[in-house]
Amino acid sequence: MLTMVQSIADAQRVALEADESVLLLGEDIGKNGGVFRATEGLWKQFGSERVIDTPLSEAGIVGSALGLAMGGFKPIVEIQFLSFITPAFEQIVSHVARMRLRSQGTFSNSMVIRAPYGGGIGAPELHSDSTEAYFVHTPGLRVVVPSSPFTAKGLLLGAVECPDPVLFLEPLRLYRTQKEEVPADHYILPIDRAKVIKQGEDVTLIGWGAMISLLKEADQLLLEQDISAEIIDVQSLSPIDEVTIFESVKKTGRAVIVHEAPRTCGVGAEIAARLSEEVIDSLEAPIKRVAGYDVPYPLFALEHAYLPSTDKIVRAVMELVYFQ
Amino acid sequence: MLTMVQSIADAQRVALEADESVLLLGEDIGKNGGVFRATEGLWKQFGSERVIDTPLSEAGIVGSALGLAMGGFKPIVEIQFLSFITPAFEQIVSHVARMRLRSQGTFSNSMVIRAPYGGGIGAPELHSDSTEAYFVHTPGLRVVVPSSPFTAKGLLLGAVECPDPVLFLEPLRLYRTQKEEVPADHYILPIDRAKVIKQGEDVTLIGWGAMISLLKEADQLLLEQDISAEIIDVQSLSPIDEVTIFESVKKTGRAVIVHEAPRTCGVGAEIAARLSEEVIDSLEAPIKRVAGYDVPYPLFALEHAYLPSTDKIVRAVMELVYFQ
Amino acid sequence: MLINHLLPCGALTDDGASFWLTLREQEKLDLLRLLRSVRLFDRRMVLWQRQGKIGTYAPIEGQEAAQVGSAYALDKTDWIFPSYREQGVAYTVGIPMTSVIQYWSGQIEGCKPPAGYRYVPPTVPIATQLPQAVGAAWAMKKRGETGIAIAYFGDGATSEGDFHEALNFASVYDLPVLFFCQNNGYAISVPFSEQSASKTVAERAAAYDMDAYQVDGNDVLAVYDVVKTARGKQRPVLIEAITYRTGAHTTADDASRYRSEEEVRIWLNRDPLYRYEQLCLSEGLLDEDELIQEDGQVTKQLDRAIREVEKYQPNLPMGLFQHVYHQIPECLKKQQEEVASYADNGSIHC
Amino acid sequence: MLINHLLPCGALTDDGASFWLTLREQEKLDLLRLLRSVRLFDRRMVLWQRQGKIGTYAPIEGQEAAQVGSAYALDKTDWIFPSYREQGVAYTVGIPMTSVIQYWSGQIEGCKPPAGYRYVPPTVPIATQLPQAVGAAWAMKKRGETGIAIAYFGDGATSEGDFHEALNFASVYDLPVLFFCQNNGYAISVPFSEQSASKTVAERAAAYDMDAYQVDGNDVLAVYDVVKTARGKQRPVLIEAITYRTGAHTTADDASRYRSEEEVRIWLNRDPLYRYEQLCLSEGLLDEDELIQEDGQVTKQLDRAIREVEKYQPNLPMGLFQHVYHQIPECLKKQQEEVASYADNGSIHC
Ligand SMILES: Cc1ncc(C[n+]2csc(CCOP(=O)(O)OP(=O)(O)O)c2C)c(N)n1
Ligand SMILES: Cc1ncc(C[n+]2csc(CCOP(=O)(O)OP(=O)(O)O)c2C)c(N)n1
Ligand SMILES: [Mg+2]
Ligand SMILES: [Mg+2]
Repeated sequence: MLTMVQSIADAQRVALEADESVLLLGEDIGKNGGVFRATEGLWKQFGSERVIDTPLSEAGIVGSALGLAMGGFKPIVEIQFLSFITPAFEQIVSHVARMRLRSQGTFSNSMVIRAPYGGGIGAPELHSDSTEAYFVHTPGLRVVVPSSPFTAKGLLLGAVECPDPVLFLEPLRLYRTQKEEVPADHYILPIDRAKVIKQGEDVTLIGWGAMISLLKEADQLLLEQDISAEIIDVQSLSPIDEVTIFESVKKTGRAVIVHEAPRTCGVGAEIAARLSEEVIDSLEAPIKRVAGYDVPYPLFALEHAYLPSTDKIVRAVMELVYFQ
Repeated sequence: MLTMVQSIADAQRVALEADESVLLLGEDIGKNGGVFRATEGLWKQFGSERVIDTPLSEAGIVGSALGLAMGGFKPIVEIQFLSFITPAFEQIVSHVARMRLRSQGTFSNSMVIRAPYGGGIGAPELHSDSTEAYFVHTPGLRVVVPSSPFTAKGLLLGAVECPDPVLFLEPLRLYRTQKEEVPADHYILPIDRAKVIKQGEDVTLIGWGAMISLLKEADQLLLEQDISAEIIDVQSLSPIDEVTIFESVKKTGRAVIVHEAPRTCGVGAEIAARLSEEVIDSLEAPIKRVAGYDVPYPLFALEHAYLPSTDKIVRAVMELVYFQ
Repeated sequence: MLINHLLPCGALTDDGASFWLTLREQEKLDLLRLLRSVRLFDRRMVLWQRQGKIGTYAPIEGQEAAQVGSAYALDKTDWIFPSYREQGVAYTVGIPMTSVIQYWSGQIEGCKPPAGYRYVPPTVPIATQLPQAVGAAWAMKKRGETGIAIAYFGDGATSEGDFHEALNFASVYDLPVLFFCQNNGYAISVPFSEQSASKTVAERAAAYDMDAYQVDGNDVLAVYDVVKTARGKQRPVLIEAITYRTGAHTTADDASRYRSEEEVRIWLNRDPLYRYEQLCLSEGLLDEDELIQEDGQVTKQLDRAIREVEKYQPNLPMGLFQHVYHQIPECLKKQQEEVASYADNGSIHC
Repeated sequence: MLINHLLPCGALTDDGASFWLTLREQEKLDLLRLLRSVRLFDRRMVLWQRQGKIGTYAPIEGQEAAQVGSAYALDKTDWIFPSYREQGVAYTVGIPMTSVIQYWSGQIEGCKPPAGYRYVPPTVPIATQLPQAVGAAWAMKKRGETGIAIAYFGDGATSEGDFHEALNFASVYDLPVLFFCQNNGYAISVPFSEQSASKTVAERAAAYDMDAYQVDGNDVLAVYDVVKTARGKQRPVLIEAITYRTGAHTTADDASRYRSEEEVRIWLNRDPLYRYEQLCLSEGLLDEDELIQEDGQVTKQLDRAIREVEKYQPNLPMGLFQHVYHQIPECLKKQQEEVASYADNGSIHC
């Protein structure tokens, strides 16, 4: 039984064992085992040539990771919190995402950039932001988000195996909340597939990461009202598995998309837009988003008011079910 | 009669004359008058204390502009091309967008960041990208795009007057293509309003910046088919004037949104999402986006295939009009 | 060359002795009281964090002299750009303790500086405050004000691009900005020797044709002296204060994972408070009883402050929406109403 | 201390004379032919741009020695990270002219290096190639390869954060990377004196405990010598080559707006090609007729190359979608089909 953060450490251990070209780079990931212990024990086991404590320099880390990838290594980079990826933004959007294309397939840009993200744990300022949409809007990258210890390991190993650069976002809130059976050896989950985690008839609830547990709770409340919800864990935010979402919404006729990031231009907007283009004639009600408000993520005393909640989800579903 | 780039220079001249606290900062904006001449003549007129050639250092420019704003100045920053804003991304999203909030109204973050953007002029790599969605997804910023010499001056002066930070995006393709009567003195256009630039009945065409001329051309082609299009120039991408868009689509029942940025998580997604939430019962057809593909902006030999075109717009409209 | 006025045992160096002569008694006593109060405050914060009264906290124990000594040299009109670890600076310049506690309790109201202050909210993303301080200094210079901007940052911050861009700007435009680095030897777990191949932070100033000082950061007199001198130059100066945090990086950190007890012991023997107390006691400025009495008063103030903060009522919906823009935009009003409706029906509470 | 082997008049310095003795005749001739061909090529590019055959172009006239001299010292297994202004480097290491012309014609195919080359596509965002070169050098070091990565950049690039982060990384991990700065005095219109308060780029190396050389960038022998030496160190080295572009920043730039004719004239008198030709002619390596004959051959090749490029047929829809991901994802296939449909009906053409 592992927590998510343990399963992530385990995935990296397995990757380091399986493939000599795998390297870990990041701030405090070595001796300290990562500020969340996501690399616990790896520095000891693999040494400082493969598990590398870097200077405090995100552009340096990601830029040199790209050079290492071009030189045949497979870097797994840890960004300490997603907000601190911004100093590396130029390296990521102008280079990491494009090196394969620019070199017409000659140079590898294969790497995994891991970052804990999301709110709800009373963390300091700029430690809770969800900025996945910046990267989903950046062609050439993949963006993947696990929602459980088991999927975390399989998806992370899938990301390591993938020849494309993958931004792997780890919901902070799930790091230690749940323990699960996680196979000790190497296994891979596809990083381009959404998953229907519960079948239902009346409405499709769409989310990822930490929102999945919220959706499950909301589903319990909805059941009490005789509303049958289907739940989709999007998992692969980019490229997105739209077909799974379309199929579900065609069946239920209603969709509520839930995410922590600010509503405007979030990934929810994209899903709603695709639904409104592709399955509009199946819709029996508007498409609803339950998302962060269009304000910077608040200091934690107010985060409960900012974040999606079961209340908000249930209210949104009710509005759709009783829509006419 | 001024071109857009002349009207932008003129707006900055007027702003420098009207308000002593206005300062210009950027690379090559002084002696050279800007690589596009958007600051032509201003260094001569106002001197190097107010029209400041900076080192090649976007984080330095934007970070110190924020300090200047906090200290009571009103910086207008030129980023040479929108793609080169990424080194300043952290300063913009973590600080410029938040300083008012973080200091609870104590320190000003009022500044204008100007950047030429967009494709279609055969420019080198990374000189044609449209990344407005990154900033629309960043609460605390305003994002404004003019579509003509006249609106450019009025909106830019509106942005200068605004106490909030404004990203002012200047469509490169329009810099010199059109001349227009532009009043010599100070005038302001509201930076939070979309504009219906042509009334119509059958479909609403929604765009901004360089897309507006394309929409007008497409409208001519549609007229030949007896299709009456309403055209909306969004202008203010963030915060967006949704009401004007809703009103129009309620009337026409059909919407096509056109932008150069990659489709996924572009601003078009947000507009479609809002329509699908708020006016779905008025819709007679799916919401269509004609946008850049989900690939990095190509080197210019292929940009004609990447960009929205009248062909693509007309095809999208036809699909909506004949949708059943 | 490390500037040192006061040795770990509490004896003055020659330079220290001359500097001591220039100080008024009030200054001497202020420094002592500030050092003691800051330590009390910091320890209380750690305690409150353990008790669940505040959130994750970044302790400063060991760095008090660097913070008090530098901040004591500042003027009220100076711009101060702290990182997240500058509670000693805040205390010294007169930021209310309630504000500092509020900040660490996740209450944005704690970020608001008192009227007239140019004390910027703590900066979390490393090194980003440096270019901003450059801009604030530029604004002062342009207005002909005599004052400076000071940016506080750590040794780890020197590896970020913003450090370089800020120092370059400051030197190109010759701006009155002090770059005050508390080199406490670690960026969380990474020692400075793995952060940088240059042995000191101070030597980096040469790359910008900038003046620099390296000072014993546990020596409040030397720090005060150096910052006062640097401040007077009205030019860019890089200051490296060699110090050590004897506690963890934050209350979420376990420092024993990356450094030895022995190393910590060495630094405990260089304690900034002890040495200055020894000096003051031996100079007969105060006796132990007086010190203990004053501690009692400060402790009372601290307890009042935390009770104040604990009364916090979340300001909803306005706390989320106010000050994001200068006026709340139309689109955001709908969201504001939504929050209001949840606050009203009681489903959002604190 | 500026390293100089060959004076503007074509006379060797003492150091130059010793270095000259170490060169094989083939090397001497190669350098001459490369310098001449690169100049011809560059001038042709400017002409073709004026004729509308290629897009905006960044000329290198004046910087040929810095590019040819440095690139000639490289091995085929070295990683090369050029900026957008390295046509002389490309030519010297053997990148086909067609590729270079294609790049400047907006054809992505021009970015593909020939098999076995580690010549990275030109980097447009300033200084971003530096951390990447660090990574590539790191990969070599980890594999025990003897080779280096070289990053080419300009004086303006030294103000970007990436410059600092890259140099810091390289020195912390002691990696075999050469940071080769062509200081041509300007970043577009901004002179180096306004870019930086430090007088030279080379002196910045000290901040990273790194070796540095400052070399006359118009002196092909000195540049060749320095890069060869630096390459042998298998450690990070910063090289500043002092040079000048006698043309505009790009074909879209008007350099007369920001610099004087007099200044240009001074640098025309320091022409890198002239001085090396003088040397070779005086050493009797070649006569004028031979040179002219060879020019004719190169010109023919160039004309063949441009004709080749002009035959370009856009590769649609694949040119847009291929290589964005290792396989085209499902969602993108719809978009690909859309492009195909337009290409088929002829509404997308070239
Ligand atoms: C850009 C950025 N990257 C990473 C972090 C996470 N982080 C917080 S403190 C810290 C170490 C800072 O070290 P130093 O600059 O020496 O300051 P100290 O904490 O020692 O005072 C790190 C890596 C951050 N806040 N910002
Ligand atoms: C990050 C970034 N900012 C701005 C630009 C626009 N730009 C292109 S070249 C240039 C000047 C570069 O100067 P330098 O580094 O000296 O190189 P040179 O052109 O002189 O070879 C600028 C500002 C850019 N390409 N990238
Ligand atoms: Mg430190
Ligand atoms: Mg230059």
